[in-house]
Amino acid sequence: MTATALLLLLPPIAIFALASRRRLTAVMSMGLLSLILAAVYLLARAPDVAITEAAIGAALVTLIYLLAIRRSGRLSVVCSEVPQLFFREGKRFDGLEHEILAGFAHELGLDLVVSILPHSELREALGRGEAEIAAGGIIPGEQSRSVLCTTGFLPTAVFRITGEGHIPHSHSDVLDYMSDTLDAIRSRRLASCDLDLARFIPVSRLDLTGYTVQRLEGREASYSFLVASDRPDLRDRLTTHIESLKESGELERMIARYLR
Amino acid sequence: MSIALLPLFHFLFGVASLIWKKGGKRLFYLALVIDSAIIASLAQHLLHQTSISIVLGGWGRDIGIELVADRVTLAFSILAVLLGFAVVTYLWRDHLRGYFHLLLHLLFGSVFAMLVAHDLFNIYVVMELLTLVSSLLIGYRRKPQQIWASLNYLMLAALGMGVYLFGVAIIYYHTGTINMTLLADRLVGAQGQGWLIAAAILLVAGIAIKAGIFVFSLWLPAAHATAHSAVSALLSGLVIKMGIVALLRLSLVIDMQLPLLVLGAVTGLLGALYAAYTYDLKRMLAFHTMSQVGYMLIGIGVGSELAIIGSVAYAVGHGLFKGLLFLTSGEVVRTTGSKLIPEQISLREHIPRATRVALTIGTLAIMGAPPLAGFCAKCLIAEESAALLLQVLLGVISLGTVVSFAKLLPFFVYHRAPVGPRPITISFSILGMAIVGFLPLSFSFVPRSQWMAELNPYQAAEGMAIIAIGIITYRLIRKHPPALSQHIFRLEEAILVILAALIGLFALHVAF
Amino acid sequence: MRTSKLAQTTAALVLVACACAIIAFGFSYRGPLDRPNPYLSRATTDTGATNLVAGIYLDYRLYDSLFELLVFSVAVLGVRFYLGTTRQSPNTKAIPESQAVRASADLLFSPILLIGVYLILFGHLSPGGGFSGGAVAGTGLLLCAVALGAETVARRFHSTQLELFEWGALFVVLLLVLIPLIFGLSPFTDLLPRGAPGELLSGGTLLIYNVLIGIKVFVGTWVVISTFIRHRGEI
Amino acid sequence: MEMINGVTVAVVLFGIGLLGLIIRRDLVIKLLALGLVDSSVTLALVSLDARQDALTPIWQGAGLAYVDPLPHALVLAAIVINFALLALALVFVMLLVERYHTTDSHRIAHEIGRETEE
Repeated sequence: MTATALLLLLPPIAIFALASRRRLTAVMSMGLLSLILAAVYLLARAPDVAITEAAIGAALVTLIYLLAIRRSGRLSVVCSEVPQLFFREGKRFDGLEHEILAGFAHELGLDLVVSILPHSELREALGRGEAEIAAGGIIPGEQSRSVLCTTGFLPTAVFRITGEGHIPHSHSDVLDYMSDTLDAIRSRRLASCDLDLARFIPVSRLDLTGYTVQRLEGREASYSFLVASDRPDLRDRLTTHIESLKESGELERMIARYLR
Repeated sequence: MSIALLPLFHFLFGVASLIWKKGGKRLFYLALVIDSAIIASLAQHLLHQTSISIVLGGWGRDIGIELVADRVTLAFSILAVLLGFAVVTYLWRDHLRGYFHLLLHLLFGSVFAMLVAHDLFNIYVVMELLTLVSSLLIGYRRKPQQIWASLNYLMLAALGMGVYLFGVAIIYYHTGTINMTLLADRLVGAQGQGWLIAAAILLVAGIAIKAGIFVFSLWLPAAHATAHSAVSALLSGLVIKMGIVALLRLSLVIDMQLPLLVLGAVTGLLGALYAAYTYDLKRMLAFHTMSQVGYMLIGIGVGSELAIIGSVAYAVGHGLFKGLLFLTSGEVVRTTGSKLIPEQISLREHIPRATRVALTIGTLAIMGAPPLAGFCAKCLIAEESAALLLQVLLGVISLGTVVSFAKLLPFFVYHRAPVGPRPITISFSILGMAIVGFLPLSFSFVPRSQWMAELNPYQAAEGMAIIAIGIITYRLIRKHPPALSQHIFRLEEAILVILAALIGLFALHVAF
Repeated sequence: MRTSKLAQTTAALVLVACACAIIAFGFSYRGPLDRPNPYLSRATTDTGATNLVAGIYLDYRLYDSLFELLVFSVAVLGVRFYLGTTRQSPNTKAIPESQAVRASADLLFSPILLIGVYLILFGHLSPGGGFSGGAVAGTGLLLCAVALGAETVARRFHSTQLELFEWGALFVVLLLVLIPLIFGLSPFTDLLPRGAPGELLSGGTLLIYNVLIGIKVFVGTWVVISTFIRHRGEI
Repeated sequence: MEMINGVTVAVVLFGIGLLGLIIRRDLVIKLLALGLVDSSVTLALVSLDARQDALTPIWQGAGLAYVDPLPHALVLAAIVINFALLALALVFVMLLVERYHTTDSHRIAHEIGRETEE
C-alpha cells in the first residue's frame, strides 16, 4: 500500500522537476525523487540498492549539481548592447548601467558576470535562471509575472519615426536589435517605428529627411533593471542602491558623464 | 592460457602507464606484443575447435560470467593489434600524457572484452566503458567543437544504453537468464513472440546508437570529424565495429534478420548519399563509415554462415582502410591547412609522398579494386545475398562509395612531393601492407577453401565495372546536389529520429 | 518557427508514447517461471556471504564490477583532466556558510564517516558494500570540508598521494583477480577459505575487494567533489 | 497483477525523461532528464521480482522464499556507471558554458556551427 502511494508520487514529481523554469528547483525535486525511489527500493526488499541510490543517486548527484550551478560569488547579468547605457569596448564593458551594476556588485562583494543576448530574449533568460539581472535600455512596459522590476534610474522619452516604407513593423520587432533598427531605417523599409531615447540618439545621426520624427506624449517612462522573479531580496537591494545613488547626487554625475 | 587475459593485461598496463609516465609508448608496444602472443595461441586453439569458452571464477554458466572466443574474436583482435601498432607509431612524435595512454589501454582492453563477451549485462558494462573512454578521447584537445561532439555522444549513448537495459530486463523477466548460451536454449520455442520482438528491437536500438547506423548514430559525423585523426581512426576502425560485433552475437541468439536487413539498407543508402555530397574530408569519411556499416549489417542480416564470415572480413578490411584513410586525412589537413577537399587538392604538392601513396591504396581498397581488402569481402557478402533486391542494393551502396571517393581522384596525379616524417611513413606502411596482403591475412579467420570458391575473374570484372560506372556517375551528378537536411544531426531531432526508427522497426517486425 | 516547435512537440509526444508502449508490451505478464533461481539455492555456501547481492557482485560477477570500477575511475580521471589544476576558476572564494552550518558539519562528519566504514566492512553480511560505503564516506569528507574549509582539507589530502592510493587500489584488484592463474585456475576464482557465514571474516576475498573498492570510491568521490568545489557555480 | 506496479511507473518515468530530453533546451535539465531515464531502468529491474511475501536477499536459512538478488546486483553497477557518466557530462557542460555563456543547446549548436564554418 505504502509502496503504491510512493510509486504514484513519482511521475508528478518528475514532471514538476523537468517542467520547472528554475534549475535549482529542478535539481532539488530530482533529489527528492531519488530519495523516494530509495524508499521504494527498501519496500521492494532491495536494501542494497536503496542504500546505493540514497548515497549516490540522491546525495552525491544532487550535490555535484548544486555545486555546479551555485550562484554565490557572482552576480550574473544578461543584457543587450545599447550605446551609452551598456556597451562593449574591446573585451571590457562600459556604460551608465554597467557602472551602476558594477558598483552594486562591489557593494555585495560579488563578481559581475555579463553575457550578451538579443533584447527579446532577456526576459526568457531570467526565467530560465541563466542570470539574476537583465539590463540594456529596458523600459518596464508590459508587466510579466516571471520578472521583477526595480525603480527607474533614468527618465526617457519615446519617439515615433514615420516614413514611406513598405513593410509595416510592429513596435516590439523594431526594438529587437539595435543594428536591425539602424539597417531598417537606412534602407527605408520601415513605415513607422517607436524608439526610446537611448535608441533614438544613434538613429538621429542618420539622415532622417523624408521621415517625420515626433515625440510621443503620454508615454512617460524610465529605464530600469529586471530581476529574476525568485530574487525579491535582490530587487529590493538594487532599488535601495539606486535610491542612495540618487540621493547622494552621484547618479546625476554619472548621467552627465555618459549622456551629455 | 586464458582468454580473459587480453582485457585484463591492458588494464594493468594502463594503470602502469599512469605510474611510469615517460614510458607510455614503450609500454603500449609491449602490451601489443603480448596481445599478439595471446592471439597467436588463440589462433592455434581455434584450428581444432570452433570456439573456446570459460566461465570466470570457475562457476557454472547459470551464475557466473561466460567468455567465448571464436573466429570473430580472432579476426577483430588481429585488426585491433594492427591498428594499435599503426596509431601508436603515428603518434610517435606527439607529446602525450600518461592519461592518454591509460585511455588507449582501456580502449583496447574494453575492445578485447567486447570480443569475448557472452553475457547481456557484461556487454552493457563493457559498452559503457567504451563510451566513456571514446568520449574522453574525442574531447582530448578540449576544443569547444570536440567537447560539444563528445557531450552529444555521451548523452545519446547513455540514452541508448538505457534502452538496451530495458531490453535486457525484458529478456531476464521472461527467461530468467542473461547468459547468451543458456538464452539460445531457452528461446527455442519463443521466437516470434511479442515480448521477444519488443526486447529484440530495444536491444538492437540501444546498440545501434553506438554502432554507426545512420538513423541511430547521428552523433557520429561531428564526433569523428572533430576528433584527433588518430582517435578518429580508432573510433571508425575499431569502436564502431564493437557495436557490429554485439549485434552479430545477438542475432545468433534472437531472431532479428529483418530489422538488420532494413537497417543495413537504410544506413547504406543514406550514408552513401551524404558522403557523396560532403566536401569536408574527415566528415565525408565519417559519413562513409555509416554507409559501410550498412554493408556489414546486410551480411549479418542474411545470416548464413558464409555471409557472416564475409561481414566480419569486410568489417576487418574496413577497419584497416578506414583507419589508414583517417590517419592520412590527418596528415593531409596538417600539411595543407585546410579541411575541404577542393582546397586540399589545390595545395596537393605540399602533401608528402608516403601520405599520397597511402591515400591511393586506401581509396582503391575502399572502392573495391580487385586484389585489395575491400574487394574480397564484398564478394563473399554479395555471393550469399541471393535475392535480386539485395544484389541491387549492394551494388548501389558500392556505387555510392565510388561516387563519394571519386572526389579524391585529383590527389593521385604525379607530383614531386616532399618526404614525410618517418614514424608516420612507418605507420602508413603497417596498415598499407595489411590491406595489400589482406587475402593471406584473412586465412586465419576465413577457411581458405571458401575464399577460393568465391573469388573469380568474373567478380573482378564486376568490381572494375562498378568503379568505372561510379566515376562517370560522379561526373554527372556532382553539379546538382540535393537538399540534404543537416537538422537531423541536432541532439533533439536526433532523438526523435531514433525513436521513429525504433517504432518503425518494431511495426515492421510485427507485421512480417 | 512557432508551428515547427508545435510540430516538434507533437511528434515528440506521439513517438515517446509509442516507445513506452513497446517497452510496456515487452513486460506483458508471463506467469511464474518454472525454474528455481540458481543463486538462491547455493549462494551462501559458495561465497560465504550472507548478503546474497554482495556475493553476486563481488564473487560470481566480479568481472562486471571490475568494469564498473574502471568506468568510475575513468570518469574521475576525466573530471580531473578537464577541470584540473591547470585551469583555475576565476572566482574561488570560501563557501559562505554560517556558524551553525559549520558547527553541525563538525558534529555530523565523524558519524557519517563511521557509517561509511561500517558499510564497507560489513558489506558482505548486511546491506552496503564498497561502492555505497565509499560514496557515503566521500560525502562525509565534504562535511569535513565545510567545517574546516575546503582548502585546508585539500591541502591535508595531498593530491599526488591520493592519486597513488586511488590507482594503487585498482592495481591491487587487478593483480588479485589474476593470482588464481598461478595455480592453473580461472581468473577471478576465490581462493581463500570461506569461514562461518555471518562472521566478519567469512566471505573469502569479498572483504578484501569491498575494502579496496571502498578506498577507490572514497578517494574518487572526494576528488570529484573537491574539483567541483573549486569550480563551483560555473553553470 | 496490479495495474500500478514498479514496472508501469518505470515506463511512465522513462517517457517523461525522454520528453524532457527532447523538449527542454537547457542542458542541465537535459542531464536531469537523462538521469531520470536511467533511474527508470533501475526501477524496472528492481521491480521485476518485488513480491510482498518474499524475504530480503540476506541469508537466513534454506527453503525460504527470497527476492531474486541478481537484478539488485546489476542495478548497483548501473547506478554507479550512471553517476560516472553524469559527472563527466556535467563537466563538459561547464566547459561549454564557460565558452558560450549559455546552457541553451540550440544556441550552443548554432555558435559551434558558425565557428566551424569560419
